[in-house]
Amino acid sequence: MSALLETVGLTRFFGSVRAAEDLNMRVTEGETVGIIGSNGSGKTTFLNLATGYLKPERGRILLDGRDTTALPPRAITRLGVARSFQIPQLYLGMTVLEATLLSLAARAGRIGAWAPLQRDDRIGEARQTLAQFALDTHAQRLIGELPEGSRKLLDIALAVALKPRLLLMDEPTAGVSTEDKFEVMDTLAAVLRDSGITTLFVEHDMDVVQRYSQRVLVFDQGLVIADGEPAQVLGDADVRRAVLGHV
Amino acid sequence: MRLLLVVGLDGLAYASWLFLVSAGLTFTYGVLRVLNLAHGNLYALGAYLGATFVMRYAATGSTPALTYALLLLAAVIIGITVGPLIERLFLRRVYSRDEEVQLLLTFSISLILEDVVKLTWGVSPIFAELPYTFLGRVRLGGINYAWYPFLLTAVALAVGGLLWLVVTRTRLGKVLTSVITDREVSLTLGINVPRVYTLAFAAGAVLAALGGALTAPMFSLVPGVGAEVLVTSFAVVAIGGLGSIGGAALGALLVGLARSAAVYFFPELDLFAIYLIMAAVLAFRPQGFFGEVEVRRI
Amino acid sequence: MSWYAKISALIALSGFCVLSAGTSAAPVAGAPSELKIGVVAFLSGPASGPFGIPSRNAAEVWIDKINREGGIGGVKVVPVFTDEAGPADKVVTEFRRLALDEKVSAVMGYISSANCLAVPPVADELKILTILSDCGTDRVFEEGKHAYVFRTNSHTVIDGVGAARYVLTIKPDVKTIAGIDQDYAWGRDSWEVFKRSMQKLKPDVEVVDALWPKIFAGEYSAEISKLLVEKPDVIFTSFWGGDLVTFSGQAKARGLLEQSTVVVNNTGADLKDLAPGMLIGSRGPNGIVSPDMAKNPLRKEFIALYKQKYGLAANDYIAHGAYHYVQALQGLKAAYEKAIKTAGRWPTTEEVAAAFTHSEFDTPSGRVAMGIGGGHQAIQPAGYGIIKFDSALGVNTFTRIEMFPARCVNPPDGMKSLEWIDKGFPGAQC
Amino acid sequence: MDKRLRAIAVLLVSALLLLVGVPLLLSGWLLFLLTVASAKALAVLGIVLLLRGKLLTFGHALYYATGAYAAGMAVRYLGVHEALVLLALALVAGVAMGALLGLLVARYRAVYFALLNLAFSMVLYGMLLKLYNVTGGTDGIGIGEPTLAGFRLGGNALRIAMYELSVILTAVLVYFTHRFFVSPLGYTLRAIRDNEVRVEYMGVSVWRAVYVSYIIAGALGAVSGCLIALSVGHITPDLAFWSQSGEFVFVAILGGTGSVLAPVIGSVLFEAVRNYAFELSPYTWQMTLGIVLLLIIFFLPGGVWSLTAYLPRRSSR
Repeated sequence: MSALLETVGLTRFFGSVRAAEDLNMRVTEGETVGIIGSNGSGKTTFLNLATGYLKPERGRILLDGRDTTALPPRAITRLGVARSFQIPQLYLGMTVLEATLLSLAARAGRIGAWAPLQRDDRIGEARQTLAQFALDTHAQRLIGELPEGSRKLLDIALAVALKPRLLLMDEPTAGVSTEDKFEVMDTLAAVLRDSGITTLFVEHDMDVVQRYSQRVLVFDQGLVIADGEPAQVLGDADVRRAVLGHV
Repeated sequence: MRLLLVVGLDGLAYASWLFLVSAGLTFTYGVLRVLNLAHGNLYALGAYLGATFVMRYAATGSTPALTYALLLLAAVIIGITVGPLIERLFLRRVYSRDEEVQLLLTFSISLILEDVVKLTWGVSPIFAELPYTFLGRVRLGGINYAWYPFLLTAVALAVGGLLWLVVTRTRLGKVLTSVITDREVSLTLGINVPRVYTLAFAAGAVLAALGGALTAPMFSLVPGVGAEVLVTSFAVVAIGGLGSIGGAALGALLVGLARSAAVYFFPELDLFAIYLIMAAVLAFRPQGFFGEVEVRRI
Repeated sequence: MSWYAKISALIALSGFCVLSAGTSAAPVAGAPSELKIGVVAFLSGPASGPFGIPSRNAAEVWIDKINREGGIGGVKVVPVFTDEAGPADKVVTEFRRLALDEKVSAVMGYISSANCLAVPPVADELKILTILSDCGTDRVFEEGKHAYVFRTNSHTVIDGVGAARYVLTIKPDVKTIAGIDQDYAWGRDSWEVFKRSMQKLKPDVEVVDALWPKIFAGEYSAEISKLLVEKPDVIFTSFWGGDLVTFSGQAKARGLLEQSTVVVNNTGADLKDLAPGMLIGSRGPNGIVSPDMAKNPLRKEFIALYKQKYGLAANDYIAHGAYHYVQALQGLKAAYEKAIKTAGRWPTTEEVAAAFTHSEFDTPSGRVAMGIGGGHQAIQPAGYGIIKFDSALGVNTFTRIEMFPARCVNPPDGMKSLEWIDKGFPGAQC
Repeated sequence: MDKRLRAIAVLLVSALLLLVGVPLLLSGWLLFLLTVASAKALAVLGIVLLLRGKLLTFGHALYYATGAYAAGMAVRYLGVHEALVLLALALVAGVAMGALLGLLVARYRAVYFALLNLAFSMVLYGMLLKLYNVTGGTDGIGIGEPTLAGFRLGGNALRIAMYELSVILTAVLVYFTHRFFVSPLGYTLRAIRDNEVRVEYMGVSVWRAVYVSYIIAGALGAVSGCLIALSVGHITPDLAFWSQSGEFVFVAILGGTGSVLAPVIGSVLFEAVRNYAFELSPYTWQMTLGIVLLLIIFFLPGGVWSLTAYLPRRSSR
């Protein structure tokens, strides 16, 4: 099966800090891949490289075999790669609905200056999307007034609204309380399964990765030190040491 | 050859002036990240007060040598009174608000100061040339130069050097740098950030007023000098990169030389020299020569 | 000078009380209770110091005098002072306010050439008698006809032609000339007239340079260096206000005045701030006190009144703008009185305009004739002199004063100024 | 349904009032005041539009003057006197200028954006002074009495016509701007205000959004300038001077950025106050502006418009 996302010899340093070195990995259509690693192991940097926010010093990024290394985030997004953020990147001055509508308009490539954003059909779809994330009750609220957990979900919802082929999530459960964690992930998993979106998510929480990913990549100081079945990978002592810093 | 010398000298003289009037603007921005649109008015205040001192003093007929001290005094007085007043009373309240609000605030202050000057000193030109004429002239490249502009060159070098020393060599400098690089962290380190801000703004004000005071003996003062100076010094600072003293120096030098060259070779371009350079620089290097671009952490 | 500001602001408010004093003769039939006129001058901005404020004050003392002597045709004159500062749209709005809201019978003033070009069309539209009082541009009547508009001071051509003729009397052997003028209309016009006049009057004169610093630039060291290098015999400038003061200061300090003769075509700055040795004209026979002027009773009276209200330096010098505004008032008064005589009752605006056309009247600057522009444009002699420090008075004054008769420095009626110059001043009577 | 009917009724009545009532009731100069105010409101609208994206410009007079001089040049060199043609030319000039400068300016934000525009407007100001033989320098250009849709009107008739023209044009462009605000691009501009990174991650070009918005704002400024040129009848470089830009910013903040109608209200308020207050004491005019601006910043951030929140309003907005 051909790779949806593939990186070849991806390398990026911040001064002396190694964020990625000779990083080779591939994600195939329909997979749900988790990336785990301690802080500073290069997880987020990898997402930034993959989406064109940062440029690698060496190596290439291939999307469906097409080289996207030189492209800016918006071009890569248009090619069907959406992304959510560790710290939600939202429009605090807008209502939840407006933000979602904007994502939909963007997906359709309809950023015009005349036809109104709030079209009935679009509103319908927006409400559906929000409903999937149990955010529909918040539709008319200002994003600035949302609780942290809902912001996190909305951040992902806005990405999903783009109907991407590949969704990259940066610590979807960061900032979510341990008890809600699995609830949130269940909601997500459901949505992603229904919409059949290939998913790559970064996590530092082993249980989450164990439970929601079919495959796990372990990052350590910019290197992939393990790649495989969650159960077997996460069982490995070296991995636990790398991720947790102890056995 | 001789022509080049003359062009160079005029350029240098003008550059020194440019640096003096723009150093304050870039310094304040460097620390507070607020562009002070009232900069030009602080300049005007310094100029008018300096001129008043000089003229009062000249009337007594005692040695002109002291007038230079008076100019400095005027600058300091304006800087340490008006500066902190603006920062404590107004700016302080809007640090948390959007950048455009901060701009609007300094804009409204500049409007007010504009009339304060007009009401205090009237509208007729004021000219305190004593410190200028007292230094007499020197013959360079076959023509007469007044010494005064080269005094400005010396002052400019002194000011630049002083700022550099303070920032790089002193404890205060370390404090400043830490406040600039990360406000929150500095707070946790127990640095009294609000005080640093007031100090920095006052320092910027003193520099602005000094630029004005030292200008008073060269140009006559008329209402509205402030606005002119603001635009000019912004151009200089933008070329060098907002917040960078070295940048201001480089910008001043470029503009100064360009303008004097224009006067000699394309008199019709005199007016635009400064803007042409700014447009050219920014087109290729948006953040100016020494300006740094901020990347959002995500 | 802040008391200038305070006083005039105060007077702007309490104008009525100041003026109500006055014994009025019996008004003619159909006369209004008062004659309201708008008086427009720069009360703020760079032009207010050298021009606006003195003009405004002069108008005020003179209206005061007119009212003391029974007003115009027995009717008290009530001025409405307004600020000329601001872009053209504000000035025009202001004119409309005076005409339509304040319902003034006439408007006088305007120092900026731009405003003197912007206002006339509106004046004609609203049929308001308008007297341009100080601006210089010769375009007003050479490029258009304006039934309701008059200018009681001569246009800037006399300043340029006068400068050229004066330079040749002082320095007949001049070989090279250069110009340094503010980069805007007044500067360009002034230089053009002077340059062409010189080239006509002394064809072998060579123009070595024309410098165009930005208006209000203040910084002229580069320009002065260049002039020092080029060493022209004569340097012409039309600087005024702060720029003139700065230039004269820097030029003096760097010995430019020792090397070249500098001639200024206007006295738009306080005389005490200007360097002795400069040739200077005062836009007509105004600030400069020439012998025949000293005899003029109106001038004596004006200086006395002005001195009494606002004080003066020992040389009794008053800025030219002030004289121009008094001229406007004298012209208006004369026109009204003439019209009243012919009509035998209070005249209509049209009748006043008719009386104004080609009229002549006495002013502190001598007799003024509405000689050209179809009788709408005044002609005056050009007065030039050299600034000299008078140790007796302890202030600057003038020496070697020359008056060039009106017919010598003005084109004949109907001929465009530059055309007249290029043709070699046909009909000039010097 | 009847709500729509009511809306239409309100619209008609207010239109009638503005276009017929006002000219009949108001004195000539108040009418002129309103003409100027509604014309300038368009330039202010441009500033408000940009502020949606947190883009503050201190050089919008650049476009104001561009429009005015486009008309002026056409009158002077092409002998065009038809108001509608002149307006069209001004619009084109404004768009062209915006499209050109936007290439550089649209990359900048905050301070740089504000002062780059200021610098450019000062360059235009300088050029208008310098190119004396082309632009008439500070003497400016006389526009003369324009024809309107081919009709040659004079005196009072022309004044009223000019009033109607600028009121109608302002109304139309205010409506267009409203459409812009509720369009995806309008929302994108608001999004840019909050988070440019996310906008890019929606697959939308931030630069393009800013660029287009900048051009629209420029066009508004140019039309405004042309209307002023037509109704005042004379244009000078002062139209491009920084204080003019400052005035626009002031009016924008005075009126508030909350609604497309705010600039109109702000503009009328400003012209009215200026023409009386200014005469009272020209010396403290700028100080008055400054103090008012301070008060607004600290006590009425939403501008005068935000006071409408206190008005009794019907459930429908």
